[in-house]
Amino acid sequence: MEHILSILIFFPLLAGILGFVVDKNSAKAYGISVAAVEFLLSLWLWASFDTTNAGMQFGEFIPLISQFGISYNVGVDGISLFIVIMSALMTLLGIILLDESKIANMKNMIVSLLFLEMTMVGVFLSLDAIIFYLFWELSLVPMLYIIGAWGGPTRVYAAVKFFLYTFAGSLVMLVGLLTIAYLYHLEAGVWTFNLLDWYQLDLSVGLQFWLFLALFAGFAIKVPMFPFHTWLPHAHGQAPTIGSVILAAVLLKMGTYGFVRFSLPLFPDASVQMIPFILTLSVIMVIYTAMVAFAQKDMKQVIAYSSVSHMGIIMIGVFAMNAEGLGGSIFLMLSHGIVSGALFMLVGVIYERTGTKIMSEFGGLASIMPVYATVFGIMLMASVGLPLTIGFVGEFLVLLGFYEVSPLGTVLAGTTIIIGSIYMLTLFKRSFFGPVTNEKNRNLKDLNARELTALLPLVAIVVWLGVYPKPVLGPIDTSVKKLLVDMEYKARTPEAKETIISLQRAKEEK
Amino acid sequence: MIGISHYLILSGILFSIGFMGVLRRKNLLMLFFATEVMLNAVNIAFAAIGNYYGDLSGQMFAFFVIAVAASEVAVGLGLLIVLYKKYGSLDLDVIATMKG
Amino acid sequence: METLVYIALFAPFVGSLFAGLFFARSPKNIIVGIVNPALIFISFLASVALAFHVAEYGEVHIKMMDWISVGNLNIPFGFLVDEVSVTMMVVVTLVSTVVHIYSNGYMDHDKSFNRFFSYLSAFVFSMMILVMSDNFAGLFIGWEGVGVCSWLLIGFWYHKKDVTPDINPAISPSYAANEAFIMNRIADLGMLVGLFLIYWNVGSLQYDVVFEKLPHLADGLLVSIAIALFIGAMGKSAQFPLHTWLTDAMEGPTPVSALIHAATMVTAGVFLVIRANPLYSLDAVAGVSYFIAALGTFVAFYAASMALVNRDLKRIIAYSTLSQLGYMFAAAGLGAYWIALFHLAAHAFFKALLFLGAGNVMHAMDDELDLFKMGGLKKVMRGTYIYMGVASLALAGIPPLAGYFSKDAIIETAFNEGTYILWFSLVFTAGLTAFYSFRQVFLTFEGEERYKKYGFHPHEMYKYVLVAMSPLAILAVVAGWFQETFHEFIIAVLPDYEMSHHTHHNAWWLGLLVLAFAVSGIVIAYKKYAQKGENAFKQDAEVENGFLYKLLMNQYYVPYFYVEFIVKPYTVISEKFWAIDKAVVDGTVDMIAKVLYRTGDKTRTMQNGNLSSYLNWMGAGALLLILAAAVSAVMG
Amino acid sequence: MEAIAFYVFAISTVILFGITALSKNVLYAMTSLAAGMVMISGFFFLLGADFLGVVQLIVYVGAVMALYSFAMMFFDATKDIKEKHGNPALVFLLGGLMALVFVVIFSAPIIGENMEALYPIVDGVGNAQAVGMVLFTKYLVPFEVAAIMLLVAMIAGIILAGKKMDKSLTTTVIEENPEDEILKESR
Repeated sequence: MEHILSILIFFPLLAGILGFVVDKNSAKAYGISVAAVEFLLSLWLWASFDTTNAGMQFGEFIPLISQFGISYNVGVDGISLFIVIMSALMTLLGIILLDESKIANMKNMIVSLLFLEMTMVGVFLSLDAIIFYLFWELSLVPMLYIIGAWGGPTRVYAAVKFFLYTFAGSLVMLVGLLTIAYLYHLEAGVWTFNLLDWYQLDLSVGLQFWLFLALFAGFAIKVPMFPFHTWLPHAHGQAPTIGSVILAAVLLKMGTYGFVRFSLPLFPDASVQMIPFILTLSVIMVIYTAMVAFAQKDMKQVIAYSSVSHMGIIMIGVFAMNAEGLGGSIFLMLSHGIVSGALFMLVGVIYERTGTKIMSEFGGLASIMPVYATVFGIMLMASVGLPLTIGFVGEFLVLLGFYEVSPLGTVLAGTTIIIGSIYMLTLFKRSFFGPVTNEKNRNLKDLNARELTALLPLVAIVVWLGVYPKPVLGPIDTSVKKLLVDMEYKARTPEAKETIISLQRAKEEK
Repeated sequence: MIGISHYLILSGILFSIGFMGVLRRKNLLMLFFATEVMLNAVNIAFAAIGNYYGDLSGQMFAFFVIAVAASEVAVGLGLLIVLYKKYGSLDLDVIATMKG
Repeated sequence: METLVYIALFAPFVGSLFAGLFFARSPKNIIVGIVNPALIFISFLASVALAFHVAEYGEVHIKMMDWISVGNLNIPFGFLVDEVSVTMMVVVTLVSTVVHIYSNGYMDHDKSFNRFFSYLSAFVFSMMILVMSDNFAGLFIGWEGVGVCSWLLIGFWYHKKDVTPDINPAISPSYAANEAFIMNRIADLGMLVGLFLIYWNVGSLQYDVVFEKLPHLADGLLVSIAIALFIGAMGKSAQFPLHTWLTDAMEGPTPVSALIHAATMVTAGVFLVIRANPLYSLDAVAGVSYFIAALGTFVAFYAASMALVNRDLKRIIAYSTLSQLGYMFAAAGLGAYWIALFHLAAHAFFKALLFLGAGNVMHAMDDELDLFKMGGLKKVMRGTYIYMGVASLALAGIPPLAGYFSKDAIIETAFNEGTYILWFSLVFTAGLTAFYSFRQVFLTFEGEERYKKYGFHPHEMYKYVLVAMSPLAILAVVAGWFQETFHEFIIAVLPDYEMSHHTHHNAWWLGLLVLAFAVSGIVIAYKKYAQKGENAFKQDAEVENGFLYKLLMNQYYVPYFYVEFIVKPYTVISEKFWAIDKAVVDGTVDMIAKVLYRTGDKTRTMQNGNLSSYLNWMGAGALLLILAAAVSAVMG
Repeated sequence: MEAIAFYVFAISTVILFGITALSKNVLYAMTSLAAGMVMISGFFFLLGADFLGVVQLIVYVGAVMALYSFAMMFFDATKDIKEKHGNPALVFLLGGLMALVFVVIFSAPIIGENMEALYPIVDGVGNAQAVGMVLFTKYLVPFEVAAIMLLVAMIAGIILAGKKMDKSLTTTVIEENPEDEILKESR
């Protein structure tokens, strides 16, 4: 299995193309089996992954346009490994959750999802800027289609907004990437888009600043950071359940992953310089969007805004500049993917039953659908960061790591554990507690086998990784430490060297 | 002494007259007249500059401009006749069919 | 010994899973009602065994596995069983066992019987983690775990609907649950900050490492850590100003109030301060420690004053819990950690007993809590009367019951430290305590049988429940006799605290003074509330309209203040933010799109199909180009 | 001498072309255009471009004007044409502005002094001869292309104008709906 990464990327594509000829009625079964194979492949990748090796593994390199140094170049390290696995998992569970009677034209849905999976895996595995950009942009297309074809009443508006907004940002990012290649050409005399080569590039602080901003435009809109977040509630509000799940679980992570993969190692000085800026935006993101989430009437919008709020914590972790914060933030990406994905699934479940997501239509669901309420409660607790659930580990580490950078900022961002619980508990109380206010809801059925199949694995993961996160944290930690060492080595300004705490320095201090 | 500037300025003024005609004319035939004025104005400029530099290229260009103008008139008039047959008028306001 | 530790820790967890996984959806199952208490009892036995082991051989320290390990951070699941934690373990498991058995009777008719046991056992498990962990992160796990269980249990009767605060100050169980959780989270943030400070300055969260390195840290840092940790303690132990959730938490089933909101969880804050005694006894943080003592004293008085007028059976006990927590903090803040822990244990016994007694009354009175609708219940509920009377005597500090020894020691400590204001406040509060405890007891059991007017048919609790309560009653009586034994046992880990010679000298009249206050409190209560006939207690409208009465009845308007100045503004600001989000943030984005659309719309008229206007536009464009050419020629 | 000729020609061309641009009557406009063309040829003679002047006379005044006059026969030339002018001030402003810009530009001193002639005018060689030399050597291909173009234009003109010549355009009232057939079909 030398070409495991290529297989991971292109197997869904091939399967998706083949999916066109699959019989309509067996489309879902086909989708499940393909996604399952993909998921197993990703697990196989994990199994054969060398956890002590911090560098890129399973690398593949095929020159495509050699005069411009564009090549098909993929590799995986501890940072991307688990995001890939999570993408495969969430796609699989999302497909399992699809209700054949509710989704018109299931075949198209399956094909779109498989294409989407290809692009997602591609983004996280590619080590060539052009290939990365290619997958990055391609991922918009299936999502646009999913929202536009199966969405709610104003789906076209939401889909177009999602597409144009993120597309506009990534164009700026493309300019930034091309500029880096040009600068590399100036310096080294050869064209290359190989990320690992770029890491060697020594840029002046001023250039770093502007290039950081260019890439920021692309990544920040994807994350989405305040004030670029407004496409998200629309997209989530209109997207079908599966769209929201993938969007929240994986697509948003592309932004933060971009920061980790590109911004940090390429522009260490600018990254350190930008900490106050990022911190301000992130704190606003955390507090402001959490309060907006509290004001929502629609269950799904609460979770959409909570996503933004949590992404703020992830952003803070990315810029913590130490292994604790950065590792925690990557772990939080996974946990947020799983938890918010599960929450969107849960909202989808109730929406399928009642046709509404407005909280005031519910009330007292806990007594009608106890299992549903239990699963929702577990995910809620994971979302507010209860210890021994997956949500705590990342959040704790991020806040812990960032405390070294800015105590005040950490306290402000730490309010997430308060206001996060405010909107989540309010949501839970409004929908699940109290007497049954809506007579229509009295005969709602509890989770059925299909839904349980999709949700129980997530519950298991939430608990497992909350109690024993080591198998995941270990490889992340190894790669993160290497990243920090590289960053510190590359940093030019003394203050950047001061802020970036690589393990080496920590050891020296001891 | 009449220098090149005189010719060029005259050419510019004539061109502007033609330009003005193009702007204000609504009748297609009159528009053609205006364009002829502009073409001639340019021809003067070509000839004048050619003379100034002692170069034949200016005259050559003017020559070809005349040739083009001639063919333009031939085809253009043919088109005008067709249009007139169709609409009974050559007024641009009348024959405009596309509504923005 | 490891096995014993694991048995003590995981038996409740097994119970929780047992009840939760296998019986969650089935109706009441008596197997759950037997197995769960049995498992907790096993845990209790293991704890007792461990206590003997610890007394004999010293602490047991084991590491189960790594939990989080990133960068330099390494947090294991490690468990430390020493004198302090084993004391807590015994107290927790003992009270839990009784409460579990009691719940069999109390929750008899509840359709969510199994769920209740699942939650209750989960709580015990979390509490065990809290007390047994060998590091701050593990403590935090338990800390949050008990928070969640408390949330689940306060909101156990989630199906009740929200009512206005005039009818029920807690609004609804689910509302009270959320309030408790959120308020605790505020404090948890402080605690987290404390953990971060410790980690970045010490490099570890293990108790032993931290306490060893603490003295080498800068003073300012130590103060910050002490404050941050105490903020955490304030939330869990419901100290002012984070106290309002505790009384609202009485919405939960009474066994829950007994276990969580009296005996165990709320003492976690005290436990934290005791656990972190190497920090709080440093000279650098003397100011913080004194603040803790002062705040404790203030809360003791403050809560007692509110208990004076309240009519709600459970709320009065809740206030008294608050008040007693204040006593514990006063002791801990003054450096008498072992006394604080002793009072914690003694208090757990008699307060749980008091609550369970109240539960019996509720059970008898169809969940009626208004004291003014009771009275004269002693005829039908003799057993409960005795229990509650004993518990109240203990609470009031009447010798030779438990409360006398523990509370007296605290008051003596205050005297010994020369903090006479605190001392007098505590003495006075002791008088108030005696008064309100017996006001409650007398209003319930003595005097006119007012309940008849309201058509209640009270009946005594099941026999086995009363029997099950007896260990608590016995301990409420005898616990104080073991003060010296406990002292010797505990000073192995906690700093010893001895009264000075001067205090010893004055001990006899100090004790008498406290006793005098307590007895007079009881006597007044008897005079006022226990009479029959023409002296019988009547509501006095004049008193009830008085300023003081209203102030106390409305909890000094603190909840009102929170609602008006925090909850409502938060809601309003949230709504405003949402409006801003739609109008401004999203509006800007849409504006860009709209500008583009409008520009297209407006310029569309250019494409009107009229050649003449095209020519005009072209002419204008040509002119612009020529101008540009001219300008560039001039410029360049 | 040259100056007098220049100013005479200049003033007359400006006036004549002005009439062309502003007159309401097609006939006047065309006549003044033809006269203006003649005057233009005067400039060519003044500039020593004899051949071009002759071509101007023959092609413009002769051929093109003849074409226009023939074409005019199809239309009603005697009537004054009515044109709606949306914004005459703007038109004059634009035209005036353009004239101004040109005047300013062209009255500026010329910088390209050191430009070298590609096809210098050799003294002693007649203009027509010189033109012929260049035209049939360097510009042979464009010349032939121009010839073909003229041929094409001629054919096109005949075809376009010659269809349905039997129908009078001016005297009969058009009964058909004056809308494009194609447009109709496409609806």
